[in-house]
Amino acid sequence: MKRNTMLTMVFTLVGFMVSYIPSVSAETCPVKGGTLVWGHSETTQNLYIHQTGTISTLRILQNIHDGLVTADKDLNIIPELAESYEVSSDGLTYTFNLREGVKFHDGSDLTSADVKYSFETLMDPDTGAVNKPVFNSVGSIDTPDDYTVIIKMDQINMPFLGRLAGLGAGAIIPEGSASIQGETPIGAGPLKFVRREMGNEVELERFNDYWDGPACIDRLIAKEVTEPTVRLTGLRTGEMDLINDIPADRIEEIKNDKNLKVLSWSHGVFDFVNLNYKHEPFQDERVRLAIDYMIDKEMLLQGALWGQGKIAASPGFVSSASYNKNLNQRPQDIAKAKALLAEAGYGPGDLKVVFKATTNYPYHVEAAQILVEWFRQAGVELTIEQLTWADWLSQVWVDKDFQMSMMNFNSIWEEDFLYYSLYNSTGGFNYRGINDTVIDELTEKARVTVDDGARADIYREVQQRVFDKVHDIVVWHRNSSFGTQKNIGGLDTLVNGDGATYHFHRVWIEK
Amino acid sequence: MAYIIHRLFSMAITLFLISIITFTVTNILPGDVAMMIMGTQSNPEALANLRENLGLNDPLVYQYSKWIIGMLTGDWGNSLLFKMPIGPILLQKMTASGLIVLLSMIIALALAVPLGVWSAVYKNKWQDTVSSSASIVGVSLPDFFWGIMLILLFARALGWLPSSGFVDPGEDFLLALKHAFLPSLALGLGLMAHLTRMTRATMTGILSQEFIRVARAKGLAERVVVWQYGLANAVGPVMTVAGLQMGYLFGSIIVMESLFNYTGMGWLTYQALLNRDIPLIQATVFVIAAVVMLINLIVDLLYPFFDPRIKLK
Amino acid sequence: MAATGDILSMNNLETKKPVVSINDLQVKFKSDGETVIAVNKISFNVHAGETVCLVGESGSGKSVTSLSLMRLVEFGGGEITNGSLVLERNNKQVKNLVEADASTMRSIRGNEVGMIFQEPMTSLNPVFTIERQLTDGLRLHTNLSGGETREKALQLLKEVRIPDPEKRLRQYPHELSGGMRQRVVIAMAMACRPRLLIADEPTTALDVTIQAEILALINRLKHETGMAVLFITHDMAVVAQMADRVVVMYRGDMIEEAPVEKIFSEPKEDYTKALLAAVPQLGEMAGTSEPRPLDIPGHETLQKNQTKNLTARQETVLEVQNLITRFPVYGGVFRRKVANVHAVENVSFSIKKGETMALVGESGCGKSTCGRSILRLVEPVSGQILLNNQNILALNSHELRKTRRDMQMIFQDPFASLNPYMTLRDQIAEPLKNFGLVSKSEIEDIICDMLRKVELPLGFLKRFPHELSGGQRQRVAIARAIVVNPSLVVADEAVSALDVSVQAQVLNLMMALQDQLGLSYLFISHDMAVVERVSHKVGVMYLGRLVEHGSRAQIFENPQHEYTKSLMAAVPIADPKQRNISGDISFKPIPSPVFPVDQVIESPIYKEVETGHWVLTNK
Amino acid sequence: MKNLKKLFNPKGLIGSTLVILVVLIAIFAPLIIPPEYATRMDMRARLSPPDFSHWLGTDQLGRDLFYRMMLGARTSINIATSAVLMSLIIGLPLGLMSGYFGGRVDNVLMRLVDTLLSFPALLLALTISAVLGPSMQNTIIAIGIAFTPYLARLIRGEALRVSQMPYVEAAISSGATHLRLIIGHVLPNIMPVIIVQSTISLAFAILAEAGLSFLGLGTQPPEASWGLMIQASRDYLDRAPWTALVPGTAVALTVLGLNMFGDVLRDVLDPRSD
Repeated sequence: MKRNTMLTMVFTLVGFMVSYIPSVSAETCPVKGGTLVWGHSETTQNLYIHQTGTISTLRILQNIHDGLVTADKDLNIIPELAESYEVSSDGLTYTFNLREGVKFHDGSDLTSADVKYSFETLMDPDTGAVNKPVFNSVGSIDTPDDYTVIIKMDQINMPFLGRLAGLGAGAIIPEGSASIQGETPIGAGPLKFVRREMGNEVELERFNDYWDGPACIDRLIAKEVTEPTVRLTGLRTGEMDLINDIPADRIEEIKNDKNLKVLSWSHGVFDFVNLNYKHEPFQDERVRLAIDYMIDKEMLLQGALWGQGKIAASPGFVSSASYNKNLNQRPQDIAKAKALLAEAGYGPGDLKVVFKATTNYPYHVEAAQILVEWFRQAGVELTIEQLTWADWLSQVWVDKDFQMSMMNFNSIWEEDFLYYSLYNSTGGFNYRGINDTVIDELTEKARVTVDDGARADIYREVQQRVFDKVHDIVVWHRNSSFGTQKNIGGLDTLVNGDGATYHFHRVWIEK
Repeated sequence: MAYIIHRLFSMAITLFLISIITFTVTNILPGDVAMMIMGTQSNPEALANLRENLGLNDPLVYQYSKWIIGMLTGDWGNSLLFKMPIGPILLQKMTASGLIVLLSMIIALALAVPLGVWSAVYKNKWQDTVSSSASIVGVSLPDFFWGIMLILLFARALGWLPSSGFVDPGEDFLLALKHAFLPSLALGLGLMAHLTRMTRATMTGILSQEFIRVARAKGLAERVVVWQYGLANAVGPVMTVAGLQMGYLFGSIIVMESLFNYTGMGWLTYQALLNRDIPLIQATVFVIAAVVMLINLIVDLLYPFFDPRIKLK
Repeated sequence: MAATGDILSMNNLETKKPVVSINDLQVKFKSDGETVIAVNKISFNVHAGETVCLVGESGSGKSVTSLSLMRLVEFGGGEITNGSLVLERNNKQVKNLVEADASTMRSIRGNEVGMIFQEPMTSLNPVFTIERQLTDGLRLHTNLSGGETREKALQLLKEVRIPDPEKRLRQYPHELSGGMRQRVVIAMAMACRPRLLIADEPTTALDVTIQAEILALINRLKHETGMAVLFITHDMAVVAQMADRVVVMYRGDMIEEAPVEKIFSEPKEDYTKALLAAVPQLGEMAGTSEPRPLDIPGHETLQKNQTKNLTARQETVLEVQNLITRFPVYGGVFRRKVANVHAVENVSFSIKKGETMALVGESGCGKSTCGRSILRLVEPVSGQILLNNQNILALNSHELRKTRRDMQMIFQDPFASLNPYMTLRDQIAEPLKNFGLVSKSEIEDIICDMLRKVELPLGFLKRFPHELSGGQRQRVAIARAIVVNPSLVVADEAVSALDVSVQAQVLNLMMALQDQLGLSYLFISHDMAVVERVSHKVGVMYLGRLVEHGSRAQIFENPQHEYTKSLMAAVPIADPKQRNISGDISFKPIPSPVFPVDQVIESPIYKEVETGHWVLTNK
Repeated sequence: MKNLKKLFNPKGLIGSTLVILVVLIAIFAPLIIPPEYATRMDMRARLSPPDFSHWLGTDQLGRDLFYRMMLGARTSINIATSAVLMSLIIGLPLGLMSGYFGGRVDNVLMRLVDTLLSFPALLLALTISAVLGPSMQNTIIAIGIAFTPYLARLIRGEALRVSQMPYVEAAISSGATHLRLIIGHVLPNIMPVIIVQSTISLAFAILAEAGLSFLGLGTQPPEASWGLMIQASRDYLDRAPWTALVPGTAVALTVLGLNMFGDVLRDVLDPRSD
């Protein structure tokens, strides 16, 4: 493979790769040391990064593990444990050159054997790895020497590198450590796992031999506090240095508190209202359109999230090149909705819809309650069924037994992962039963389109199609937030490009 | 001795029934364990694999015997949610909950016994009215309402005590007590009200008995008559009721621990239920039922120490 | 000896100051805002060495009077509103207890005035040892050391003649029999050598032999210490045995006060007369063969038509043969049957039409179980019961239900034997409806007729049981039993819970009904005097066995079995001239009727000592 | 009955007044107040404290807490009553049979009941409602089943006690059939206990409904129920305590009324107490 071919293929990526390394290395810690107490909004579960499917656990694990490649703030793919990589012109061979002198927390050196081990256990069906599909086209993994890994694909799969950079898919664990990862994860990341008191707190400490320079803080204690008001109290009393997920209605309050500061961003999480195609009335485009017209997205955002977000018509990351900026949400128009329903044969009171909302996202329940009012005005009777997360997953996600629902996705920035999974008729996340041949063709085509610009165009087209056909009603990109004490620095490095996971490497505490 | 063996034997049968009920109920729980493990980022192939690996496709009887043999041999399996052996988790969470259950029982008894006795001594006088009214109000308030009030008062308004969290008593006992105090107090107040009513009723009965008159006729002071002659007879019944209330306490901690973010058995059970972590649900439900039963057995076996009339036959 | 002692103390009466003097006592109770005067204008004295009996029926205020003396009445919600209670204290000073403060009262209670209560089963604290309960009074009132109080406690137990006193000190009350417990209570009351002993119905709950023991003990202690005794009782026979002087009370008022002989020989007040008339006296039926109604002043004595009964009493109504009823005792790891309570053991007897057969014995002897076994309210183990020649034990449940019409029961507790949620009309009508005996239109007539028969006003029909007095309830129970014209009525302690005057009325009613209807009674009772009065035939039960049975005259005038004799000897006679309670009496305690499963029980062998008079000869 | 006057002592008066008030509200509030008042939102008046336009303030969606409380009464009372009725329908025959007939059936039933009693009621209700899924009907079933063993045990004990009373033996002697004994004698005599216990169970059922809703497994929004209102208030406790205090007080007063009423009823229904 010739180097310049690669450059044309992944031009933008290489450019950032070069600029990335010095920028981080140049950065030093203004203050070193201290224990950072983080009020974490969720409970960590299985700590084996390749098995865990929840963002909450990844937020911790992303600090313990580094991947072969990663994504920067603007979602460009950059090397991490790999010093550089090359993709062959046919898109079938990936060569990674590993960084030398990288150490795992147990003191061992990172070699190509560890990479091979990590990926092969990941691909083993018995592992039950969530990211196994990322490796679906991988034919073989070769390690010609200690610092070179060659991955050969059976067929072209352009999203491979992007997927490898997200959700811990490319995380490398020491050879033979799979069995202990669940309880005592070991990686090559900036923080080292110390202990977990289940349901209570996780403690990490600085890994002094980290390849990119040791972290600023000595210790990170992530207290698992699911009750938002309790987290808030912890922050107020100084018991906690920073907390994520400030209750939406309290952000203004924290902003006005002179001892505290707020970090908030609106990329990473989008919410959409789902209509099930298996439910007969929703097969009619006019009904779907009518429902879109019933919803005042800005009002819904105010009601459910106290305005903490930005209304948007596309699920894509605004920062990504493929984002379709031309889409505008339909305004609320009850009269039009009524007319559309009448046209579809549903007079007032004819349509009765059950809305399954999960208590895992209380604001979905709030949103549903607001929808009930608008639907009533449009002559549709909406009833709510609250489901626990487990019930929602099994009923809506697996059994597709629902009429209407609402969901949010976070951190899915890789376009194939996002659009193919959600909208291709065979997509893994297509629980609405969307079957649109145009979208199927577009998403398949994107997989083998080598040119970035062309791929971005295709995905913009997909977004347009979803909007036109009202396959889903995307409502907003939700704000995520951190509340911190005034003396916490380096916050600009805290949130990863996916908008959902955090990196505490360069966060520091002023004395 | 034969009695104790008989009780243990009968306990074994009850435990067996408890295990069957637990197993049956958890197996008809809707929701897919494999799905829960993988979350939204899963795929059908991996799911099928996982189901097979978890033994979810085995016949129920086989699953049950595997489970019960595991429970008996100390292999309680792994939590699907936390990917950790269940035994140590339960031990840790049981300690945490044990602390608030015990503390709330102590608070409840320390308040209820004097109040109940006071009430019985001054039956139908204003002292009784005050104490009876307080206890009926106490019984009537939902315990999480107590919890909310206590959080508002002690944690928010006064800032004296932490409103949430759990600290391992092994690490810092005083801090652990501080964290356990509010949930215990909230639980204890509801329980206290119940026990006060019970103590009052028992003491009223005892104080109208002839031996109390005899004690007075001996010239003993009221203090001795009530607090020694009377109370010694109330210990048994009050302990029995307190034992029976353990069931109520272990139910209430589910709400209370969730409210106070106190990660004990109640929290664990709730998490397990929400996440359909079947092995964990089975273990927690089984352990709670077994512990409740065991506590009552212990109270029964201790009864002869409070009341020499009761012989264990 | 006792008689002379009494005369001695009587002689001293005029010269000595009374130990306690009650003047114009009035006590009020408040409940639900209403004030009730419990006793009013009570005045009497008790002298040293004298026993004053306070006698009256329930509600007469006799217990309130005694409790007032200890100022214990206040703990029950009472208040002394008038009068004085003057006690001569140990230091010879005189103190009006009504004005005494709490600490003075505490120094008097248990020290200068001791008290014994009715229920030995409940008057000891079940969770403290005997030693603790005996010594805490001593520690309070004396300045003895720990060792000395223990010595003193031991000495007290010896004084009240408790066997194994060292062992008893370590025991708990439930490990002692009723009689022993009452002795302990007496020892407690006597601990500080009180000047006055108040005994509030101390023997009412006890069996007759134990009653005799306790009464004798109290008498002995009185003579030994010369204390004054205020003895409260409802039982005229006990009064006759114990009293020097008698105070009769009725509904809170003092009716009459006189020396005991005078009360019995020439009562002044009508109430006293009625009370005495209503008490059957053991031995007064000597020489007669038929039951005789009690004399109730104001009621005409019912005349019995003897000839009619004699002819009627030919056919056998009930024949009981070798009846055995046992209750299993479970134990061990697997709750197997480890022993049996032998409640009824090989009992045989028969009752003829119009006849009353009485079963007597002390508590636990199996007399009630025997009666209930005959009605199959408990299932016997074996035996034969022939009611009108029909084998009751062979009936299936359907036939049994039909046959129950012929055998009815009257229970001891009239409060519990009537369904509190049914009107009297429904209670009496129930058997008629259940057996489908009569048409609906006839029911009302029959019920009215029944009510007349049991001498209740017709207006009672719509009432509920709680609106009736005990005697009235028992009349309803009788009406319910006889409304179906049964051949046999089992009356299980049917009058034991009633006051004597009411008891007399109910007994007379039962006898009158027997005359009218030709009923056969199985009359189960612990009261020998009542049995003597009402029965034709008597069986004495002991440990589940019939130890002796025969005609009333044979049993009462010529008792043969040891147990029958001791039972007779223990019964107090309602005549102060025949005092049989004196010195130290000690009867053999009744052994346990619990036997291992494999215990071999010998069949009873009876000897016929005279015609129809059978005595058990083996154990 | 003479006892009736006990209903008019202070405790009886407070208790019955509260109970009657709540029942009246449960029946008439939905007839007087348009049901949409409970769900009508006002985004400009979210979490507003009590004032003239909203007597008891508003919740996080600007819904009037006074109307929600009034209209929520029916939901809470409905669930509690149905659940207690259900546990009675199952528990009464079981307890009666077990206590009356005794023997093997009694042994087996009571062993089962004892086993069920080892499970804390709330845990049982929680598990059942997790099995059945959340809905008002399933909440009723869950609470109903969870309460059944308690009721069955109590009724069994009472039936056993009453069947040994002399008046039952007298009725046997009077030729009464089993049916007549159970219906005519045992049942009427355990009725007071059942009524009193049902009153107190009602109180517990209201608490249980609140507890289940608090954990998100009870009534479904936007339906107003007191438990659900308390649950919704959790996140706004320190900012808007009235959101918790309003439904909390409603629950407390209802339960208080039921408890006091039950206490007094116990005295009133006891024929021996006068």
